[in-house]
Amino acid sequence: MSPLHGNAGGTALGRKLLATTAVALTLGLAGPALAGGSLVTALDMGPGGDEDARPWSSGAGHTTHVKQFITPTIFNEDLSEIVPYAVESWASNDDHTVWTYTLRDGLLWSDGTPMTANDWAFTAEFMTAPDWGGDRPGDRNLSLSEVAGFDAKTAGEADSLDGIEVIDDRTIRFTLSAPNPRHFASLFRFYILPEHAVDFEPADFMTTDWFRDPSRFVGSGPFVVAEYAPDEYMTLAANENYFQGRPALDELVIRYFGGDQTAALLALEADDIDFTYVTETDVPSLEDDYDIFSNLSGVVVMTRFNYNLVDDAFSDIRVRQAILHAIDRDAITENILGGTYVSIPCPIPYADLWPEDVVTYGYDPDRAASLLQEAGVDPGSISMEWVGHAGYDNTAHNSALQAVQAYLSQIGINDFSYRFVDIPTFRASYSPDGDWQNQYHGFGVPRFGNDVGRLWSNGGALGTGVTGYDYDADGFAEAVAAISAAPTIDDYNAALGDFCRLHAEMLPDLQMWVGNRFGAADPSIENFWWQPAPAGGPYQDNAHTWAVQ
Amino acid sequence: MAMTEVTIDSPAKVAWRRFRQHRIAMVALAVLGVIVILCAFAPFFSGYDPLGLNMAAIRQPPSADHWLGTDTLGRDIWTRTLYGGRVSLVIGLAAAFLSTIIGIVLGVISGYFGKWADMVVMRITDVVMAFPPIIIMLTVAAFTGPGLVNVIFIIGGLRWPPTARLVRGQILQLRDQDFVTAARTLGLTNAIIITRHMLPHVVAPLVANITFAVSLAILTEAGLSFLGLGVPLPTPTWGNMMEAARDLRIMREEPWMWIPPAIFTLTTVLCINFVGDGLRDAFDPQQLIGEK
Amino acid sequence: MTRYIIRRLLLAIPVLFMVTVLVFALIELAPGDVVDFFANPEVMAGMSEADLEALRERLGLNDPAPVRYLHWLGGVLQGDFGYSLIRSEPVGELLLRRFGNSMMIMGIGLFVAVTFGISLGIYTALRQYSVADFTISFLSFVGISMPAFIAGILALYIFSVQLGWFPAGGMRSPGVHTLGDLLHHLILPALVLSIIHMATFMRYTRFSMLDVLKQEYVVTATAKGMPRRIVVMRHAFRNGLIPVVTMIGYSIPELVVGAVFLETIFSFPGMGKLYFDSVISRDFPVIMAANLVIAVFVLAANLITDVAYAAIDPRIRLE
Amino acid sequence: MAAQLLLSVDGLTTSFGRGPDKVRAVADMSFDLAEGEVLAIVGESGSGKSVTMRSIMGIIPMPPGVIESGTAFFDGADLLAIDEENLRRLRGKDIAMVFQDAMTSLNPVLTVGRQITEVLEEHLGMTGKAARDRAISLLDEVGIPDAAHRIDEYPHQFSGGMRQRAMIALAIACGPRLLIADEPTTALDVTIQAQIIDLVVGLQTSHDMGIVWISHDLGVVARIAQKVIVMYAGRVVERATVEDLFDAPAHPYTIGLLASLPRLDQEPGEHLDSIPGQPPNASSLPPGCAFAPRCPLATETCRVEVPPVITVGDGHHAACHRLDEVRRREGRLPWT
Repeated sequence: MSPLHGNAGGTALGRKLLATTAVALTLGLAGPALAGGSLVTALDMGPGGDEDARPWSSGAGHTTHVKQFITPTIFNEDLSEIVPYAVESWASNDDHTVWTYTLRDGLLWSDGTPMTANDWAFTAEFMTAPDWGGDRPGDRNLSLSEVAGFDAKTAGEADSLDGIEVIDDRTIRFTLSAPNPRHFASLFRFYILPEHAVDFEPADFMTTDWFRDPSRFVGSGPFVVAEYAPDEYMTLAANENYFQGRPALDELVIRYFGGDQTAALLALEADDIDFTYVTETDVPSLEDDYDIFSNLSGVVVMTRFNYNLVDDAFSDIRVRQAILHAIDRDAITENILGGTYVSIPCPIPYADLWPEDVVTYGYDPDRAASLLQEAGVDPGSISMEWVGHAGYDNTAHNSALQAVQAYLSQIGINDFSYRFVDIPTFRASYSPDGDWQNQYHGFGVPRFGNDVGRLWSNGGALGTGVTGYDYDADGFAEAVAAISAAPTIDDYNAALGDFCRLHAEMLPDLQMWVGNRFGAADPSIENFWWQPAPAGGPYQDNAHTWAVQ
Repeated sequence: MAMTEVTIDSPAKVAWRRFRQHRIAMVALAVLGVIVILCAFAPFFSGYDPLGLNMAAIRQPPSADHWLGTDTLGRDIWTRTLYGGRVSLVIGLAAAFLSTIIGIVLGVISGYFGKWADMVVMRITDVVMAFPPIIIMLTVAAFTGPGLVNVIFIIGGLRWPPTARLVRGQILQLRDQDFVTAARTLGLTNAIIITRHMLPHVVAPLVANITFAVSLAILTEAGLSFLGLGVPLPTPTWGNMMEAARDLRIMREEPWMWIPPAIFTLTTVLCINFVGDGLRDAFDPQQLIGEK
Repeated sequence: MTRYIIRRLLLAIPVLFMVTVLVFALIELAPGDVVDFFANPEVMAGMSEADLEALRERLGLNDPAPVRYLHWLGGVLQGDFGYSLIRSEPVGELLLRRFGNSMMIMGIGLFVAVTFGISLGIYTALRQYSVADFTISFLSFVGISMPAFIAGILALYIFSVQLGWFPAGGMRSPGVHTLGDLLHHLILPALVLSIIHMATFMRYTRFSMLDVLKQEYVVTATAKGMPRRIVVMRHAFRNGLIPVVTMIGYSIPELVVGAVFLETIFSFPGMGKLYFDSVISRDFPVIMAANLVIAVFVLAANLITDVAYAAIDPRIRLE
Repeated sequence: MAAQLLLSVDGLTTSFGRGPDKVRAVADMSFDLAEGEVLAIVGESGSGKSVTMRSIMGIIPMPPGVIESGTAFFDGADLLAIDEENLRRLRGKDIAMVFQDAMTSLNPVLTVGRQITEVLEEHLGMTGKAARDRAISLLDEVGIPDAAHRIDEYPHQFSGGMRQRAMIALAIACGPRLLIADEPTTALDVTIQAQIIDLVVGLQTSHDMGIVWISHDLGVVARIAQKVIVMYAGRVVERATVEDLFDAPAHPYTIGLLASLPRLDQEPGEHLDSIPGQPPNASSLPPGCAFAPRCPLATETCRVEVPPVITVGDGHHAACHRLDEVRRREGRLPWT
């Protein structure tokens, strides 16, 4: 685990803070790990969490899912790479279209039944049933859309997936519809379900209470469901048959707070719970009493203003450059965002990937004014109306936006307003016919994973396929294609660098800053590990080693 | 044998004379006056720009040059509280006034005229009461967008049921009493009967109602910003300044950011209440007759 | 009287029907739909517009509004409220549980608010403009001058974090199912709730008592040598009940509407939070069902209040 | 044959408010009442007659009301001094009061029966059926038809006369020894007024009650009272037996009152004298005799000195400097 490798650069304070967390961790109190005991946490609190989810559906809440089910591969501890988990090894043919995976030996389900490749195949068939009831197919698409026959199966034209073949109890072969040099990197959310215990139909996926009913639930992760009190908590009991050994804890309780971070923080300080996600502004006052966890490698939250490029006011690049020059992003990240954010030149949040010659736009109001003059645009005529969703309606982002407002009014752009709305309104504020308002939002981009395309799409972040860009400059589509097809990690990083340079020059949207997300844990917990993984992970948090004194 | 000169004072004059004897109400009126003046003429009482960014003075506790300290953007809290008062007082009083007027009109219609009028008005009240405000505010917000006038109409337009039911309850009680029948026999028009004879009796609960309507309006405005409807930042209001306390760090380590607007809101509501107390006594019909 | 009640009950049916139509219209008018909620930028990975369209189709959201409404209505008439689209739980069960929680906390809160509010209202009315009157009024107003959310945070910070007397939010300690533990969780939120509502009842009672204490029949009661307690309660207070009953009637629906901000900060799974979450996620089966129940409570509360008027004051005739 | 003394009031002074706007409603009021005797207190409204008896009953609102001085002995106890609890036990039991307008003096939301039975329960410890039957018989006694049903009706369902009768039934419920009637018939028309007066007279003899009848109607006083007190601006101006008062009124104000009474033996259209001016404003009483501004015989001393109480005959007193002048003019005064 290389603590500082690939960490976001930027301001000294940002770096210092990240360094301290690393140090606090490596020390780790030496006391013997006592077996037994119960740990109460708010594991699924925060933007990456989803308190009511079940695997394969909500696109979040993976910290809890991975406690119940194991996946073929998984992010490592600091999310710098995807490593084997349920599988022992894998091999692919030379054009990366056929992948063969071998499960570890002796894997058991929580009820003692052996886990075999058949369970894996069963899960694949189950999730691609045409009438599969899941509400958010994100994870399913991530895990299975590349498999040959996926479209036919999901459309109901075929009754089984061509691309899946069980060789023997521990071996399974995937045939892809297109080459993917890192297919193993698409399986980190493939929660394998027990074929012998799943007693509900794919259509009832969202309505069954199988995932919460201790009498029917069978899992493979370190814990199993022991009690579920909707909207209150879920109690997980140790799984004797977990392949990495019985967890030290007897019980892991995940308490729900309806998504309110202040409520969870109060519970932490009242010692009712031992861990929760905390907002960046709370970190300074928590540092001395709690262990602060934050992302060490793939820094998480990238925040940006999306332009509506159809609106001709922004079509001239000089206007966009002027706006960026007018805002002192370093002052904002340093003072207002409490030093846990750093400003970024392009939508790649990893400083080590920024090329030396990337164009940066430092704070230079005079330059901004002259650019506007050059473009013949009267600053007073520019109207910027930003819409953000309520996830960012907190002190930090509100203050940062008001600071941007103040800076822009200094160069004459006074017509600037912003408001936070609920997610459907936020999404409805984007309409394909182009009259949408500009958006202020952030999202986590995992360093790896096939949705790198999202890096440059906007339009309410509709993901691949739909871009708000009517920006016809060439070079973007090719740059993204190069990223996903990069065979080795160095090619991958280089491709990201090129994309970053191109983006900084074209400025299709206004990159603001990237910040970290934080968790605070009671020092009494041993071997505890938490990462604000982009969209919740999952990652190796070695939950079986967690222990309370 | 001089005849003692006896002049009959108009009710308003009598009321004002009796109101003046009401120490607490006079003090409350004075304090309210001070608050209104402070907010209305804020520029005279503070040199700072309520919206200006001041990187050098971020999150400063109260000091000589910033009496009440500064907020997360280095803006002076004393200034923002005054400017915020402008918005909050306008919203509070206007929304309260609007909801009270609607409430009185509908309450009187259903209480006095009864039968069909009562049935229709009360069923409308039922329907409005059956909607938690959030769903109406959300939909209206989508069409009207944020802004002071919209906020006033939304808060005012949703808070009238209690007033209506209150006025109706009182009117029902008064409608069949002798003095009302007597007034009818004198051929007085319904309008006069209602305004001159019945409404004074309703002043007491109405005053309580207005006091709440004002404080509720001031606080609801803050809640609306959560739906993207409230007065948009950076314009300060007492409501959105108090909301800063949602951030635990501000709540416990930087209280000077949210306590001043809370104190102003509390004082305003208290003053309105005691002025209302004084008004109620001053205009109390019983009191006038009682002076045998 | 019974004829009046029956007529009111019959009238309730069209009103309830209208409420459901209006709620449905409001949800339709609100921008975006439940599928948009799923497309939350935070968790957008791997979903395409085609997936969203497929989901919209499966949930029947592409059918014209009247068809969807009648489909929902048909279900309700057979007692099937459908499934919450967000929480993958039958709406009936979900509402039953959340209503129960709200009834518990709001019930205790309102009960304390009513009893203390009324008794303090009478107490301050009997001592108008005394020091007691001023201090009690001042304290009661502190309650309504602060957003509920901030009051909740302060209460939690002082009594749970600093003093540790109460658990920090939640309804139960995980795994513990005793009444004592439940009550231990209820006290603080219910107390904050009652403080916020107490001012209302106190002011209305005080105002109407001040009105009534001047009446001749109160003098008569004293002249009859009745003890002060009976003079105040049976003669004065009973005549001042109308505004007080109106306010109590108005707060009955709050039993089921819940208090969204308090429930949020106390992470108490009540109706307020559920309704709020359902509205911002356009989870229309839950919104429709919740509004129906709230409407029933409102109609019942208003009917009870009107009947109470006639019971309290014989001069009021229900026609 | 001095009858047993029931009530003896001496030097009663009651005022309202404090400081500059203090109002002296009753000043230095003294009188006695024997058992079985009817004393009438007469005066224009605002003369303090009602405040006098309410002070004795202890039912004036304090503050703003204040009993500055005086004693009121009843059964050997000074009503103005005993503690509230003992005074309360007397009220409604030994001393009862009837008010002017039963419409506002009866509790609108309680049945008439309940308002009677609560007194019986409180003072006589009667409960349930016994109290109800007693209440029905009381309503019968005061002449309310079909009492068994009317007992469960509310005051607004009674006519003016019936309400007044109910009020009286309420007062005599516990057989009081002193009944204070505060203008009980003023709100009624003449025919009902006569019935109520006969009722009260009948009850007085059957229950052997002492009655203090407050009124501004000299006609009523003539029919019912044995002794009369005339009050003006909070003070007693004349005290006499009813015969002496009507035959030989001593005080100019009494003469003025009598002169303004229409008499049966007068020709229609004959001019009636009336007292010029208005009753004084209690908060700004002139020094000396309060009646001076309106008194045709007023002199400088009247305007400066408060007239002493002078005995004019047996049990006949008047407070006036000009009594000789009145006698000289044989009661005919130049009112115009």
